[in-house]
Amino acid sequence: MNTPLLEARRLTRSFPVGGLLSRERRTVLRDVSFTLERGETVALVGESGSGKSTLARLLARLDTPDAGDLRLGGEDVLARSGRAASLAYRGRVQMVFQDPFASLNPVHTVAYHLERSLLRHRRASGADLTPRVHALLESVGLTPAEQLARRFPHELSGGQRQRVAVARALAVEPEVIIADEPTSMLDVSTRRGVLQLLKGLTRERGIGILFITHDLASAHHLADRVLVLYAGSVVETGPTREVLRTPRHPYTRLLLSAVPDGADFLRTPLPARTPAGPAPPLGCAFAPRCPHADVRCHDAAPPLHLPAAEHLVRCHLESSKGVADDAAVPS
Amino acid sequence: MHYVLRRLGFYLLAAWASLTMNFVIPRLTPGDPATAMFARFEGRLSPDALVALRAAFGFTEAPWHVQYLTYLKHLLTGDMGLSYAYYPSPVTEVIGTGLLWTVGLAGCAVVISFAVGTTLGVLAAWNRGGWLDSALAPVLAFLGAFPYFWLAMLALYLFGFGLGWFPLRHAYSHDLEPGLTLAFLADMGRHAVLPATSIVVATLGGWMLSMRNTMVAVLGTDTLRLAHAKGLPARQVMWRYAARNALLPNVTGFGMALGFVLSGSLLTEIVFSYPGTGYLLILAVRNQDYPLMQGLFLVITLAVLAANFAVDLLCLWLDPRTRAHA
Amino acid sequence: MSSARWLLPLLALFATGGCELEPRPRPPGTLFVSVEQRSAWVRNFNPLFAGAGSRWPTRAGVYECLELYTPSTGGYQPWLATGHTWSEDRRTLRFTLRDGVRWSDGRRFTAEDVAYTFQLLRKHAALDAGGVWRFLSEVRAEDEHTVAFTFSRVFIPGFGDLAAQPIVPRHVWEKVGDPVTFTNPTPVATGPFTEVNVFRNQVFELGRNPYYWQKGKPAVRALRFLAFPTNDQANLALVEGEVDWAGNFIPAVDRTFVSKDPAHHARWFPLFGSTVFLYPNTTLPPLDDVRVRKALSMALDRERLVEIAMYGYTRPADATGLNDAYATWRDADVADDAWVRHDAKEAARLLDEAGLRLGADGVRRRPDGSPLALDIEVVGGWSDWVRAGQVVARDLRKLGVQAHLRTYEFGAWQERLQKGEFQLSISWSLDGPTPYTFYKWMLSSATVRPVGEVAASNWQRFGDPETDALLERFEATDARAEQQALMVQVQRRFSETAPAIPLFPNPSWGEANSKRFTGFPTETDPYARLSPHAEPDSLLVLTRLAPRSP
Amino acid sequence: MRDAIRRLLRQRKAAVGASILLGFLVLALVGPFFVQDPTELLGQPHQPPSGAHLLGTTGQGQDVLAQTVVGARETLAIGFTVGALVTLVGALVGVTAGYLGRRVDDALTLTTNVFLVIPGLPLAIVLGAYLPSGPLRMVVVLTFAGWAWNARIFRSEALSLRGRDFVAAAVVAGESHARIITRELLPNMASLVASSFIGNTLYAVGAQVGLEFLGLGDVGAVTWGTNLYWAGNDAALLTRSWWIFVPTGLCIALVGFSLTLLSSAIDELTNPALRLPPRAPEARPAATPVHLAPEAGALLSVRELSIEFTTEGGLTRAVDQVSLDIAPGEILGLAGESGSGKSTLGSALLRLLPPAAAITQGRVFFEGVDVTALSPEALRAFRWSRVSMVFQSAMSALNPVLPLGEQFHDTLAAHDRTGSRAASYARARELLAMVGLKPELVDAWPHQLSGGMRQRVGIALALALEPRLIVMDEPTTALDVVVQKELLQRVVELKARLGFAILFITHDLPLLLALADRVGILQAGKLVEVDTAQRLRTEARHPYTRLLLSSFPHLGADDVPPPAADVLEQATATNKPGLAALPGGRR
Repeated sequence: MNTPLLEARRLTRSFPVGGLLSRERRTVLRDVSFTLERGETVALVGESGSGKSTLARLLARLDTPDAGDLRLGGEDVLARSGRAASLAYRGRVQMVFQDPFASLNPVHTVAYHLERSLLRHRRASGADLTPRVHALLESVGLTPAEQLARRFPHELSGGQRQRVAVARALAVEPEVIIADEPTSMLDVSTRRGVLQLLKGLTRERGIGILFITHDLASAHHLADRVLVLYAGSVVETGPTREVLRTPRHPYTRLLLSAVPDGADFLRTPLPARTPAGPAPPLGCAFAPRCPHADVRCHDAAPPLHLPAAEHLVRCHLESSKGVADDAAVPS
Repeated sequence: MHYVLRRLGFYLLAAWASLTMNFVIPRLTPGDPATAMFARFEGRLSPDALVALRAAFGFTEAPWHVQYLTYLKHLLTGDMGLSYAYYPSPVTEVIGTGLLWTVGLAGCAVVISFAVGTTLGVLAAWNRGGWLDSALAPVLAFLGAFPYFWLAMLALYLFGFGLGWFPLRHAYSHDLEPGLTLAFLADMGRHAVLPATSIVVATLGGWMLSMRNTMVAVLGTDTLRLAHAKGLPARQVMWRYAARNALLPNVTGFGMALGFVLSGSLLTEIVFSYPGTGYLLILAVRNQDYPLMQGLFLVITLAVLAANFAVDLLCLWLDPRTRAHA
Repeated sequence: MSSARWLLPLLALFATGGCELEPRPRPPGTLFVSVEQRSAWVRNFNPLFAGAGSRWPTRAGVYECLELYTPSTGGYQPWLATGHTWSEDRRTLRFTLRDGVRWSDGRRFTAEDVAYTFQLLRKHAALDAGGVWRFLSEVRAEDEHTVAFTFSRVFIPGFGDLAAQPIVPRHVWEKVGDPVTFTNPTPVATGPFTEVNVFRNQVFELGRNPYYWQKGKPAVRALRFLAFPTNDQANLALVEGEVDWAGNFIPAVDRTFVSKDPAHHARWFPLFGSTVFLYPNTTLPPLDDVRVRKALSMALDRERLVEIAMYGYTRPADATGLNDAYATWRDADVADDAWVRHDAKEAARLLDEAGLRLGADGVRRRPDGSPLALDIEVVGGWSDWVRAGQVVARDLRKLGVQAHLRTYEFGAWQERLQKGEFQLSISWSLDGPTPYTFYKWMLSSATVRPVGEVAASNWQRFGDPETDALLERFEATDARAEQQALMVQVQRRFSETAPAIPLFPNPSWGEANSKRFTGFPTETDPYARLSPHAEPDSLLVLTRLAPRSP
Repeated sequence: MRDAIRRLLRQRKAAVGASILLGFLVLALVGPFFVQDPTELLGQPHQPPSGAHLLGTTGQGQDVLAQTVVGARETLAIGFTVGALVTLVGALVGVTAGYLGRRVDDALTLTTNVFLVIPGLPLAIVLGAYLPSGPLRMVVVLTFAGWAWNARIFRSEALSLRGRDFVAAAVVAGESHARIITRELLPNMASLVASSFIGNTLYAVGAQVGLEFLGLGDVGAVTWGTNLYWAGNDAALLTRSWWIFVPTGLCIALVGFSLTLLSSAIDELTNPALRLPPRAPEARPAATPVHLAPEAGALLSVRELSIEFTTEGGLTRAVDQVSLDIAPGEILGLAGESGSGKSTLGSALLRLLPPAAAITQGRVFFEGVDVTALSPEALRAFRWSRVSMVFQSAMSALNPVLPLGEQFHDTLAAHDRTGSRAASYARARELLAMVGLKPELVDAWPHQLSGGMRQRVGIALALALEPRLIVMDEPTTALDVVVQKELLQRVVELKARLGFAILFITHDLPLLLALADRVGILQAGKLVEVDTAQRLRTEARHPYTRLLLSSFPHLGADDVPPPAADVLEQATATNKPGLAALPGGRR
């Protein structure tokens, strides 16, 4: 088996809560593992507060996990530190941020943003620079490039800005792009264009994309595989169609039922309870909302199960069906 | 309660740090108080007195850390030592002559300035472009640009010296027995008018402007849109919805200002011969009266810290959001 | 807002002129005095510790001394003592005490009280401001009215210190734990005013001593003191007529104060204050050269200086450096020496002679070619001296010296002065009943300290062995003629060596308003100095003043 | 940057402030060559203004005019130097603390806070005693005593900028810390630097003058502060020589005033909300008179409604001749992108337009009453009792400083629907229960609720007066899908029970199609299509509607194919005014 392009193993991150003297910490990510292959799009789905953005920041090396491994092409990224190592990593892994109104510096031109990435990673220099900037802009569908390059962010529309952000990521010719809800702040009519642009990248350039979203429909549209994150843990993962057609985890089912689609959307009840009390410290985080929760769910953390090929679910209910062998699952 | 304790912890730490600074800074200054004291007699004292003075002031050549520990120990027991300039009166007694008056004068002036300025700010923001906003605000800004001791001088010159409407100096008339009598209180008020007014006039514009600006920001929020949409009466929207929310930053500034005025009013006090701590501080510095200086610093610092703590508590009461961290 | 509204019309109103502040009703017979400038009063009537901030007139008004000296008459007058005698060998001094003196608590004043007071000084060095126990060996009450001081060496000038010592009651001070830190809130004393009627932070009042030994005195019912933190406020109160007697520096006093009510407002600024000097650091070349010192002195236009810095209240200093208190000691010939007179040409000549020649750029250079730059140091807050320093710097610059005025906070300035870490500094000098004290401070080798060590006197660090011998002879004689002759020689030495550059004698500030009280000393009736600061003259004034009959 | 300065100078405040300041700068630079020597004793002391001495003489006989003019030089020099230094030190400490965070931040912040509580003036006085005299001392002392406040401001600015994505983006791009601070953070603080510099200069001039007045400066120098010091010393009061201290005081005030004006102009530049909003346009009669009358039986009739904003570039039409009707109990959806005018239209029903906007044409009839013609008091009574509203941001729309019960009480009391506070609270509990919240929450504060709960409170509040119509302006946009569905189900249920009508505004077309009876599509202020949800889903006619429909990926079925190229062109050809920048326009 090939080494995956990007592999995360049991990433865990917690943050201190309270003041200087407090030792209390809140765990935001717990044992998150996944892989990303060349030319593949993996969607990371979850509601706000599920740890999506923290994971994105970890992968973009904006933050460091408390525990776990991060491998890029089989190489342990976290083991190497220092500026050079981080620069090398950034040359291969890039990120597109959620809010294009915030991710471009208002005082710099479009060209400046792209030139910096090109220069910093020695992808172009001197006379080569301007043509490369223009080419990049054209490659993300921003024409006329000469004119747009001179503009400041506030002179662009949201969709255009997000394309600039994508172009900036592309400037370093990365192998992986982490896209953190790239369309949620955009006008609806431009969203599709940006999604199409990302889709094209995987196809044409073989870039692996980690697509972070709260929108299952977008994930469905774009991703090959999907990871469902709940309260910092991956509760279900598998090929997008498989997971969305036959969701196994109650939370995935809940998410799916809430997507507005079809006229009877409001008539179907939500498969969830009103949460009664906080999540049990040892058991399943979803237990308070789960309509099927029983004693096990409150006492022990559910293991990952493999109900079908490449389809993993973290749920006691599934494990009791005994479809697959626990030991076979890397966790 | 956790929040309150945490703030208290910070203030204790800040108090300790400023006390330490109070210890260090005076000792960095050259010269010693005995010679300073000696010099005040301008030649009417023999040089031999210097030796005697040194002995009387009990100068120790003890290492700094020993002096420091002694200093802290004394402070903890409320013993600030004897003033050099008013030797041998205890520092506490010397500070006692002025503290209440400064707190009274500066405190009243700041409270009045804050209350009036904030109210004006609310009204100015509510009636954007009205005469309050477009005419009074610049006038107050202009008045605020004057050094307040200069305003004090002018007020003294015009209303005290020129017109004779108000007393020129002091906190009360010398022939009145201080007490809670109507005559004395009226007299005290008359004496406070000019100094307090000069502080108020100089600071009013600042409060008004900052309140106006916060208020304008609040006016643009959805909270206000909702309040209007609900059909609430205008006065209620203005005070209960807009002003209440805009007040918080100003209240924080108020805590700062209370502390500032306790020391900053000294110029006004000097102009009006008001028996406050301000002049004492200048006197202490000129005479290198370390104990008095430290005592005043201690009192001023503690007052500032206490004021800030009080403001923290006030914010806690005003803004339920801070209570979330409590 | 309200203030803003009435401020502007009033500005206009002011232009047409205002009315006077109506004075508050005053208790009759109460004398309002302004001496100390404080923002608030702190209760302290300790007469012994000179360093203490005791309220005026603790040392000469509440308490009294044995004999009074005032330079305005130039002699001593008996007070608690009716007289004194020296023993044959000049080693014992006996004071005869006045009969019938009582403490303000009714107890009798005796020789025991005097002896006890001096024992306290012996026991607590801090109280011995005059250093009497450096020449005394014993003090004894020989009988109820006789105190004998035994000297360890012949030291005639010591009489002044003994006579001026305020005497405290033994029966009270015996019970005091530490007389140095004792604030003596309710004084028991022999003086005219001993009863503290009122004491508040802004005002205090002293009432008459019920047992005062001068019958029918004092005529003033009480003394009242208001707290004025600044000169400005004190002067205002004086001009308004609130204060009857003050000792303030008042700018343009004749116009601002006297002319307001010429019949009653009076000021008398006799030049009895210590002489102000420009001290050169004589350990530094070229200031070690007497020609240079004299040249700097001759560069100064003192007439102009006193006009600018002192409003013409004083005169230029003469070559003796003595103030008018020593008028009888001054030698007219010496005083007339040329080196204190403005003569730019001669100054330039002297500098040329000393090798400090004028460069092409108008700056004088030292023999090694470096420009002659001198810093004049002065305390930033002392405005009259700052003005003086400005004039001095300007005059020196005209001579080609790169003179700069540097202002320091008092402490820094003082330390530099005392340690000898300055070039030129403006400061005062020391006075006593005779010029002995003054010249000892100026010229005595005994007072010279090495640079870096704190010197309480002789900041210029100049010792003259010839003068040392003259001073030693002076200490041993009480014959006025001999003293006079010795002092003339000392004056000559001073003028020859020019250890420091005298600028002007300081006036002794005194203002009085005789609207309610009569009997203030004046130039024509100089029974005492008018300045209330002047101790013990205040005793003379306080016992002479009387309320005008209504 | 140059653009910003140009905009700054266009402001009257800035222009006045800058010219006063410039005047004084010129005076300080050139003036001293034209006046007499300020230290020379030229005339008699205490002389009032005359031909020889235009501003009179001091107590020493110096020329007051010369002293005032020459005094400007050092005062302003020290003022600007200290202003710059304090800004620099404050910015360095603050940005370092804010950007590096953690331990460095803890240590620097603590130091800063300690310096903040130590009274500055005494600190300056004591410090001044230690240093040798001269202008340098003043600079050092004032800088030392004044930097902390700036460090605090710069720290919070750095903190907020550090959290911005463009900093993270720069990190991801591989930029170094130094470059991020200098090229990414600092340029964004330009206006803060400028206003701090001006504020600090103001502080420096004031503090310097104060210290010098106390005699703690270099009294040998000629500055405004020492002028006042000498005025006090030379008995200006006693001699009634007002001319000695009045000119200097006026100069200080004018400089201070000009600085205040400049700083407030900069504030207004960076925070447009502080500027006086432009005047709303006047209503105009329609170009072609049309008969404006309500539809019979309709709850709400909007007729030919146009709403215009006054912007810098002139009038902009946000809603363009829109007519629509809502029947009792109906849910009308209004879909459109940001800037399409949908929120403006919703607000107009309650006449809740921002100050710069106004209804310029058309009418809104509610139950036959012309809402656009209501008097202020009638309007107040009309609001909420007939039409209420749910905002997108219930999180920020609730008053954070009042418990929920109070906010219900205010609403009920404003319309005389309650007898007492207790009655209001009882009704509030009832309403909370109605939207599925615990009645005890009546005593809670908004911050104690989650977003979904707050939105439910918003709905409960909207129901308080049992209105006939509720305008819901993107009420679920900020919510997670699960919460959104829970909420909408509750709304539909309540509607069925209480029979109110809903105008539901959103950009989420699929949601609208599932929820609404009829849906209107707004594009650039124009209502391009209105039809039943059912019909729109399958046979939308307008190309823009089709473009919108195709923009949403679908879960179950295959995605709707994008419209053909020519249709697309037609859809986007409609001129889209730059409304995104308008106040009230959402992105």
